[in-house]
Amino acid sequence: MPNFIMSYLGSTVTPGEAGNQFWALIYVLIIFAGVSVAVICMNWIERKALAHFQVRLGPMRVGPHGLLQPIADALKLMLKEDIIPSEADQFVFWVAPLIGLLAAFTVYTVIPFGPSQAVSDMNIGILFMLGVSSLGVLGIVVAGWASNSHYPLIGALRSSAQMVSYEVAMGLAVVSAILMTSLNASGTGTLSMIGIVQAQQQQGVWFIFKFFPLGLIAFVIFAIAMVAETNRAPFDMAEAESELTAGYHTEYSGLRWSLFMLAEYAAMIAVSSIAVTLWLGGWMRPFPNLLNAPAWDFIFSLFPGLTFLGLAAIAFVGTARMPADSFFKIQRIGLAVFAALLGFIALLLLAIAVAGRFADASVGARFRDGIDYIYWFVLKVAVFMYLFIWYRATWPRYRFDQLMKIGWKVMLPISLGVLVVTAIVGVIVS
Amino acid sequence: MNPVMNSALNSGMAPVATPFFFYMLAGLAVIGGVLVITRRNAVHSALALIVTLLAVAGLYLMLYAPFVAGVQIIVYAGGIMVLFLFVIMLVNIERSSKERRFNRMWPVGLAAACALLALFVSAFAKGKALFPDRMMTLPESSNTQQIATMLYGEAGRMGQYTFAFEIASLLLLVAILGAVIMTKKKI
Amino acid sequence: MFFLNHIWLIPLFPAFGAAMMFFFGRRLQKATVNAVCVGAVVFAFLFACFTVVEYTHFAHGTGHPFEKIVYTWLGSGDAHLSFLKKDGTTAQFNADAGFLLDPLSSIWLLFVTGVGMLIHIYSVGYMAHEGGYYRFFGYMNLFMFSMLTLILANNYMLLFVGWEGVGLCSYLLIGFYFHRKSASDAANKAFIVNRIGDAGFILGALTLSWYLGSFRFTDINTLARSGHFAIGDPVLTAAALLLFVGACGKSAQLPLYVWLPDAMEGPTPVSALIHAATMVTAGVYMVARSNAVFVLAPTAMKTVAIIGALTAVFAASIGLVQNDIKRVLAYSTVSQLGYMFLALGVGAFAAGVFHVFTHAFFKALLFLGSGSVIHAMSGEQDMRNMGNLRGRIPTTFKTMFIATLAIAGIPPLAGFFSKDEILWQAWRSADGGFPYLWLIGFGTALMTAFYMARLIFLTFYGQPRMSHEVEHHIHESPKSMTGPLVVLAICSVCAGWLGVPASLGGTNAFGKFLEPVFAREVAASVAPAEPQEPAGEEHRGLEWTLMLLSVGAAVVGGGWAYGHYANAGKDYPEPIAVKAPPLYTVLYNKWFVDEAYDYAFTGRRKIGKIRLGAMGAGEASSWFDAKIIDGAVNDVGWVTRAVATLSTWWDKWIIDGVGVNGPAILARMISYPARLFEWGLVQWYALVMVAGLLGFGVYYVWK
Amino acid sequence: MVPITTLHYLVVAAALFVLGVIGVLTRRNVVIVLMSIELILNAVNLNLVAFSRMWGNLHGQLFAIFIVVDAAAEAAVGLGILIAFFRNRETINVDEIDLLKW
Amino acid sequence: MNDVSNRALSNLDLETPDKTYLDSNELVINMGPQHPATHGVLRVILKLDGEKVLGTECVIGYLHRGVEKIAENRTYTMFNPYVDRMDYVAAVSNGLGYCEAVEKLMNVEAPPRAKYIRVILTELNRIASHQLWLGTHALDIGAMTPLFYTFRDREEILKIFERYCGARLTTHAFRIGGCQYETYAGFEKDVKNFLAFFPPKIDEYEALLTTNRIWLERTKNVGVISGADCIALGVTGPVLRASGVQWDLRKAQPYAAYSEFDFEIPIGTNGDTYDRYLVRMAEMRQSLRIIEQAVNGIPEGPIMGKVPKVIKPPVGEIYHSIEAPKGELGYFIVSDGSTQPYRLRVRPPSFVNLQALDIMVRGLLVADVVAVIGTLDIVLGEVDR
Repeated sequence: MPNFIMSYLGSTVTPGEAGNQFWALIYVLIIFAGVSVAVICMNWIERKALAHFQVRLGPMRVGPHGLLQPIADALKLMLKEDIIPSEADQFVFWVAPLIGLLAAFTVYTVIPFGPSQAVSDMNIGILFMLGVSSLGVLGIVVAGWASNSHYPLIGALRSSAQMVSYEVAMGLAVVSAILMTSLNASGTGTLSMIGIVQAQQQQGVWFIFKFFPLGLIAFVIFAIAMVAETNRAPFDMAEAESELTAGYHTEYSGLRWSLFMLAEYAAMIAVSSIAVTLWLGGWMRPFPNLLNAPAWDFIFSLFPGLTFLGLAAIAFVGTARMPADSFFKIQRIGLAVFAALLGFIALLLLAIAVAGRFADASVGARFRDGIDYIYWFVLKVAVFMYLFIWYRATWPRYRFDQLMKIGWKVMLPISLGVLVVTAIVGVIVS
Repeated sequence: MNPVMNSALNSGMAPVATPFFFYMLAGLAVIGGVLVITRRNAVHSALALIVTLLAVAGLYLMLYAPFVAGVQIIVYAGGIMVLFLFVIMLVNIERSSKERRFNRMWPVGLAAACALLALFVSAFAKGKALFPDRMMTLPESSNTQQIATMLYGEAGRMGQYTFAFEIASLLLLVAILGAVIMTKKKI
Repeated sequence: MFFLNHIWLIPLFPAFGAAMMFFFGRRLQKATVNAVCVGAVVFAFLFACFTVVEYTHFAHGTGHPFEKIVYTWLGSGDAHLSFLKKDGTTAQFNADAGFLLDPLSSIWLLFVTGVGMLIHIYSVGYMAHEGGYYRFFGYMNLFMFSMLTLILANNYMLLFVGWEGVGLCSYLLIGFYFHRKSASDAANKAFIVNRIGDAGFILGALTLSWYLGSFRFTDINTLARSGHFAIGDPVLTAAALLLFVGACGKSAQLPLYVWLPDAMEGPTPVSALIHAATMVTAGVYMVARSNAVFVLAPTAMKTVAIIGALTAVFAASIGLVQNDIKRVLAYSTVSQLGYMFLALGVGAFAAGVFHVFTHAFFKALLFLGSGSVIHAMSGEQDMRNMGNLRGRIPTTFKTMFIATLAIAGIPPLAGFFSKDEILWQAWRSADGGFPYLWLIGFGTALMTAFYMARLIFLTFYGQPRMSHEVEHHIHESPKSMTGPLVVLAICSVCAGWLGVPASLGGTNAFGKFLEPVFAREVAASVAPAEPQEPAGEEHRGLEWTLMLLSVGAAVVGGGWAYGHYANAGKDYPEPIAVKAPPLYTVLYNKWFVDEAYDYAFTGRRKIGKIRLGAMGAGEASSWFDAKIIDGAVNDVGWVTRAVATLSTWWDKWIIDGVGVNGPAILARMISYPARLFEWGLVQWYALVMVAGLLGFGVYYVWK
Repeated sequence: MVPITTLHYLVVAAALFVLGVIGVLTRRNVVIVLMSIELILNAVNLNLVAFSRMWGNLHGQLFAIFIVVDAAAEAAVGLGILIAFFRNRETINVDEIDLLKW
Repeated sequence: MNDVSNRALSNLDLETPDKTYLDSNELVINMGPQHPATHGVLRVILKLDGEKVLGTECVIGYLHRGVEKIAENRTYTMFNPYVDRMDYVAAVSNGLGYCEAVEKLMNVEAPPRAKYIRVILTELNRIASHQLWLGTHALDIGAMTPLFYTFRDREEILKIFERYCGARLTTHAFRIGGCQYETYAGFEKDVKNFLAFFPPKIDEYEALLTTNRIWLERTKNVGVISGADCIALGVTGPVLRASGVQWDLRKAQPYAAYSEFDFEIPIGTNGDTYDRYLVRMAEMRQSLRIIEQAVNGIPEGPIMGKVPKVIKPPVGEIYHSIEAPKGELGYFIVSDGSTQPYRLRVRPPSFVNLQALDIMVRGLLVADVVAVIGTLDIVLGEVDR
C-alpha cells in the first residue's frame, strides 16, 4: 500500500496522461481543498495587508491577530439565512453562483503545479483555460439578471461588457506567448500548459524576458487584463461599492454570496497561475539551467522549509510581543501553537529536502522535487496576489467608459502589435 | 517510467468508461436541447443551450477533436452565449414571457419535424450496415498542429484551406460591421 | 486683365461669407465671424478697386463697356424659349450670368463696396452686444452679394435677381429684431410695397425684351439709339413708365415711399447701408442704366421729374417736424432720392448719378453718426430727449456736423456740387415748366437745411434733456465705429471735388467719366437739348446766381433752425407748431398718407363689417362670386350630383359587382393555395424548407 | 455494453437537429429561434466531427471550425437585426414580423 | 448667458419617456436613501439611459429635525448647541455664525482674544471638514486609502477640540459674546505642533491623488459648472471658487478677526471636479497660514464681551453670514424683543449647493453622479436641518 501511494507521489506524468481516474480524482479533491484554503488565507491576508496599507490593524479579535477571522466569517456566512428575493428568477438566482464557481475551479484541472503535478495535461490546455475562465462571466451576467433589480443588472451588464472586451486583449497576449513556444528545432509550438513551461526551460529563458521587451509588453497587457477579467480594483466596476452598492451580487446574501467571493478569489489565483505559467517559468526555480548542479538543487530545495521556518519565527516573535495581560492568555497560547505548527511543517520540509538529497531513490527525490515545484509556483502566484491587494489599496476606480476605451483603444492595438512583431521577430530568429 | 509503476497505474483501470460518458453527455445534450425549445423564459433557454453546447464539446473530446472542443467552449459558450444573454437583457422580455410560447402553426411544424426524425431514423436503419463498427483512432496529441497545417500550410506551402480561412475571416469582418451598423442608432 | 476677367468673383466674396454664416455661423466665434464677413467685403472692395483701375486702362476713356458672360443662365438658346418680336422676327429668351462694367457700374461698384466695407467695420462695434451676431453679418453679406449682382448684371433678368435679393435682405434686416412686432410689421410693409414696384419692373423689363428682343443692356441701348424708334414710341413709353414704377418702389418715391421711414426699425448700420447709401439708389441706377429708353419717352421723363420733385419737397416737409433722429434721416433720404429722380427726369443723368455718389457718403455718415448717438444714448432715438452731446461724443459730433453741412449744400462740401448741378440742370432744361421744378428743388433745399440743422442742434446743442441714468452712460463709441465715421467724413468733404462744374473753374471729371454711358449717338439729333459745353459759357452768370441763392437758402434754413433750437431746453417750442398748428399736425402725421393707404388699400379700416378701400372691393366681389355666381353653379351641380348618384349605383353594383369583382373574387379563391407560400412569415418559409428537405430525403433514401 | 460507433453520434446529432428544427418552426421568440438555429448548427458539427473520426482525417473538424465561424457571424448579425427590429416595433415575436407579406 | 433659466430645474419628468438608445423605456433608479455614496440619507432619483444620466431629482428631508422651529421655542443661549447638529463635521463654524449673528443683533462685540480663538478653531475645523470631504470623496471614486489617512490626521484636530471644550464633534465651543473657555495650558503648543505636523500630510494626500492618472481621468471635466451658473444657482464656497469666481466672505465681508490676516483665496479655472479638489487642498494650506498668524499674534485680554445674563436682543432683524467650509452659511434672525427668536432662518450652504447637482450630472454616467455628490461636499444634517 505505501508503495502504491509512493508510486503516485513519484510519478513522472500527470494522472490524466496515465489514464488513472482514481488518482485524478484525488488530485481534483486536493486542488479543490487547496484552493479553498488558499482563498481563505488570501482573504485574511488581504484584510490584514489592506489594513496595514491604511494605517489600521484589521481583524484582531478572532484568534491571535485575527487568524481565525476567515473561519468565523465562513461560519457566519454559512449560517446566515439564504434570502432569495420573491421577484427574482428563483432557479437562475440559485444556479448563478454555481456557474461562476464551477468555471473558476474547472480551470485548475490544467494548471501545472509541476511537470506531473496537474490533473491533466491537455494538449489544448491554454485554450481550455481561456474558454473555461470566460464562462465565469455567465455566472455574473445571470446573477445580475436574475436578481430583477436595477443595480445588479447594471453591474452585470458592466461586467459582461468588461470581461468580453478584455478577453480579446488577453487572448492576443497569450497567443504571443504561445508563438514563442514554437521557437525550437522542430518549429512546432504547443498549447499544453506543461509544454509551455518546458519550452521556457528548453529555451533557457522565461518568456517575460524573451525578445525583450516584447515578452514584457505582452505580460504587462495580460497582467492588466487579468485584473479587469477578475473584476478587481481598479477595474471593479461590476461591484463598484460606492456606485452600485454591491453590483451584481447586491441581492445575494449568506452562503450564496460567499460562493461568489470564493469564485472571485479562485479566479484571481487561476489567472495569476496562467500568467506565471506563460511568462514566469511556471514551477521552475530561478536559474534551473545555469545552476543545475545537485548541490544547487539541494540549496534551492531548502527554500520551502526555510520559508516556513521564517513564518514560524515571525509567529513566535508575535507571541513574545503579546501584552502580558491575562486577557491575552488564550490568544498567546493559540499563536504559540500556530507557530509550533508552522515550525513543524518547516522541519518536515527540511527533512524531506535532506532526505531527497541523500536518498538515492528516485521516488524520494521526485517527492522532494514535487514540493519544490509547488513551492516556487505558489511563491510566484503569491506575488500576483499581493499585487492585487496593492492595486486595491492604491488606486481609485476607473469609470466604465474609460475602462472600455482603454480596453479597445489601447490594450487591443498594443497586443495586436506585439503579436505581429513577435511573429516577425520569431521568423527572423529561427 | 519504471515498469513497476506503469503496471500499478494501469492495473484494473484499462477500459475507460467510454459508453458511460457518451450516454451521459448525449443525454445532457438532448435534455438541454429539449429545454431550449420549451422554456418560456429566454434566459432559461440560454442556460439550457449552454449545457447542450458544453455536452457537445465533451462529445468532441471523445471524438479526438480537442481543438474543436476548445473552440466550441471559447466561441460558443464564452462568446456567442454571452452575446445572447446580453441581447435578452437589452430587449425587454417581460412581455413576451407572458405570451403564448408557440406560434399558431406549431402542430404543422411539429409534424414536419417528426417526419424529419422518422426520415433520419429510417435512413439510419437502412444504412446501418454501411457504417464500420470500429472507429479510427486519430492522433490526439498533434490534433491542433495538424489542423494548423491544413489551415495555414507548412514550410512555404499554402494549406488546403488557407483560402477558405481567409474568406471566413472576411465573412466575420463583414458580419461585425453589419451588426455594428444595424445596432447603431445614428451612424 | 486678370481682375476684369474674374469680375464675377466680386459678388462671390460676400456670397461665400453669407454661405459660411448660413451653414456654420451658429458655431463660430465672433472673431471668426468678423474675419469671414468683414474680410469678404474688404476683399470685394480691393478686388473692385483693382477691377476699376484695370477697366480704366481697358476703356482708355472711351467708356467702352466691358462685358463678361460667364454662362447662359436662363434660356440657353433653346428654341422652345424663343418668342416672337413685334417686328415679326424671333428672338431667344436668353438671360446670361453676365457681368457688365462701364463707368456707371464702376461708380456704383466702388461706392457700394467702399461704403459697405466701412459699414461692416462699423457694425463690428455697433452689433458687438447684440444677439444673432452671425445672422446679422450673414444677411449683410448676402445683401452685398445681391447688390453687387444688381450692379454688375448685364441684363435685366440678372439685375432682377439682384433686385429681389436686395429686397429680401432688406426684409430680413428690417425684421432683424423679429421679436419686436413693429420691426416685423415694418419688414412686411417694406416687402409688400416693394412687390408693387417689382411687378412694374418685371413687366417693364419683359415689355422691353418683347419689343427689342433682348435683355442685355448693351443690345437694348444700341437698338434704342439706332434711330429705329421714334421719340415718344408708345410701347417704349409704357415700358419706361413700368420700369419707373419699379424704381419708385425700390427708391421710395411717391406714392410708394411709405416703407422707407418704417424701415428704420432695423439696426442702424442696416439703415445706413441699405436704406440710405446703396439699395435705395438701385432705382436711380436702373433708370440711369435704361437712359436710352427713357430718352425716347419724354412723357416718362416728365413723370420721373415731377414725381421726383414732388417726393423731394413732400418728404422734406415731413422731415421738418419729426422727432425720431432716424426718421428725420429717413425722410431726408426720401427727399434726396427725389432730387436724384428730378435730375434723371430733366435728362441730367450725370448730375443724378453724381448726387447718388455724394449722397451715399454723407447720408451713410449721418446714419452711422446717428447710430453712434443712439449707441451713446443707450438706445434712445427721440431727439426731444437728447441735447448737448457735442462735448460727450466729440468725434461723432464733428463728423455729423460735416455731413450736415454737406447735405445742406454748403460749399465746398460734396452736397453743394451735386445738388447745385441738379438745380442748375432743372432750371436749364428748357422744356417749359422746368423752372418750377427748380423752384420746388430750391424750397426743398431750404427745408433740408432747416431740418438737418434742427437735428444737429437738438442733438448736440441746447441743454441735456435725457434722464440721469442715460446721461451717466453716455460714452464715445469704440474705434471700429468712429473710424468709419472719420473716413466717411473725409469722403463727404472731398467727394464733391470730383465733379466741380465748369462754371466754378472745375472740369466736372465725374460727368466726363460718365459721358459715354449717357452719350446719345443717335438720340442727340433728336433731343431738344443743345450742346452742353457752350451753353455753360453764356449762362455762367445765371448759374452763379442760382448757386448763391441755394447757398443762401441753406444758410437761411440753418440760421432759422439755430434761432429756434440752439438753446432748446426741456420743453422747447416747435416753431411750426407755434405758428401754424394745423400744418404741424398734418406734417407730424406725415400728411396722413399711411392712414389714407389704410383706407384705400390695406383694408384695415372698416365701417361696421364692411371693409373700405381696395380690400373692401375685393371682399365685395368675393361675396358676389361666392353667393351669386357660385350659387348658380352649385344649383347646377346639385342636379348633376343627383344624376351621378344614380349612375354610381349602377356602376358599383352592376358593372363593378358582377362584371369586375366577380372574376376577381374567383381569381382570389383560385389563387389561395399559391398564396400559402407567401405569407410573409419566416417560419412558414422554414417549414417549406423542411418540406423540401423531407422530399429530397425521401427520394434519396427510398430511391 | 455496445461499443460506441459513429451511428451513435449520428443519432444524437439527428435528435439535436430535429429539436432545433422544432424550435425554429414553432417558437415565437426570435431569440429562441436563433438559439434553435445554433442547435441545428451544432448537430451538423457533431456529424462532421464524427465522420472525421470515422474516416480518420481532419477535414470534418476543419469544416466544423468553419461552421463555428459562421455561427458566430450569424449570431452577431441576427441579434443586430433583432435589436434594430425591436427598436422599431417593440416586439421580438417572429409571427409579428411579417412585413415581407407586402 | 444664463443657461440655468432655460433648463427645467429639478422638474424630473418621470412620466413621459425620453428616447433612449434602444427606444425602450429609460431606467429609473433610486439612489439612496440607503446608499454608500450619498453621504447620509440623500435620495437621488436617477433617470438613466443605460448608464447615461438623463435627469436627477433630489429627495431630501430624511434627516429633518425642524431646527429652525426649535429655535423659536428656545432662548438664544439654549439654541446655541442645536446649530452644531446641522453641519456636524463643521460644528465650530456653525456656532461661530450663530454667535456672531446674535452679537450683531445685540450690537455687542467679542473681545479680540475671543476673536482670535474663534478664528483658530474655525480654521482648524475647516481643515477637519475638508479632510473628511477628501476621504469620502476619494472613497466614492474608489480610492479607499486616503479616507484612513485623513481620519488619522483629523484626529489631531479633534484632540485639540476635545482639550479645549471637552467635545470632539458637536463642540459648542463659543458663547454669545465671546468664548466660554479660556484656552487650556498648552493650547498654543498643540496648535503649533499641528502646524508643523500637517503640511507633510497634505503632501501625502496629494502624492496619492493629485497626479494619479485614474484620479485625473475620473475628475477632470466631470461635473463642470460655470461661474455664471454657480451664481445663478446661489452656489457658494469651494464649488463657486473652483469655477473661477473669487468670492470668499472672509475677504469680501470680513468677520471675526479675518481682516487682520494675510491669506489668499485659491480659485480654479474649469469648474470641474478636479479643480474643486485642488481648491480645497489649497484652502487647507491657506487655513494653516491663517492659523499660524493667529496663534502667533493672539492677544491677551478677556474672552467674554459685555453681555447681559439674560440675552434679550432688541426688536429687529439681522442677517449674518460667514464662510463655512462648505460655502456661505447665513443666519437670519428676527427678534421680537423677547428671550426667544421670533423666527430664525438658516441659509445652509449644502442645501443650496445641492441644487447644482442636476445640471452638473446631466449627460454624465452613474459613476460620475457619485463623484459629483462627493465633490459638492454636502452634509445631510445641514441640507435637511
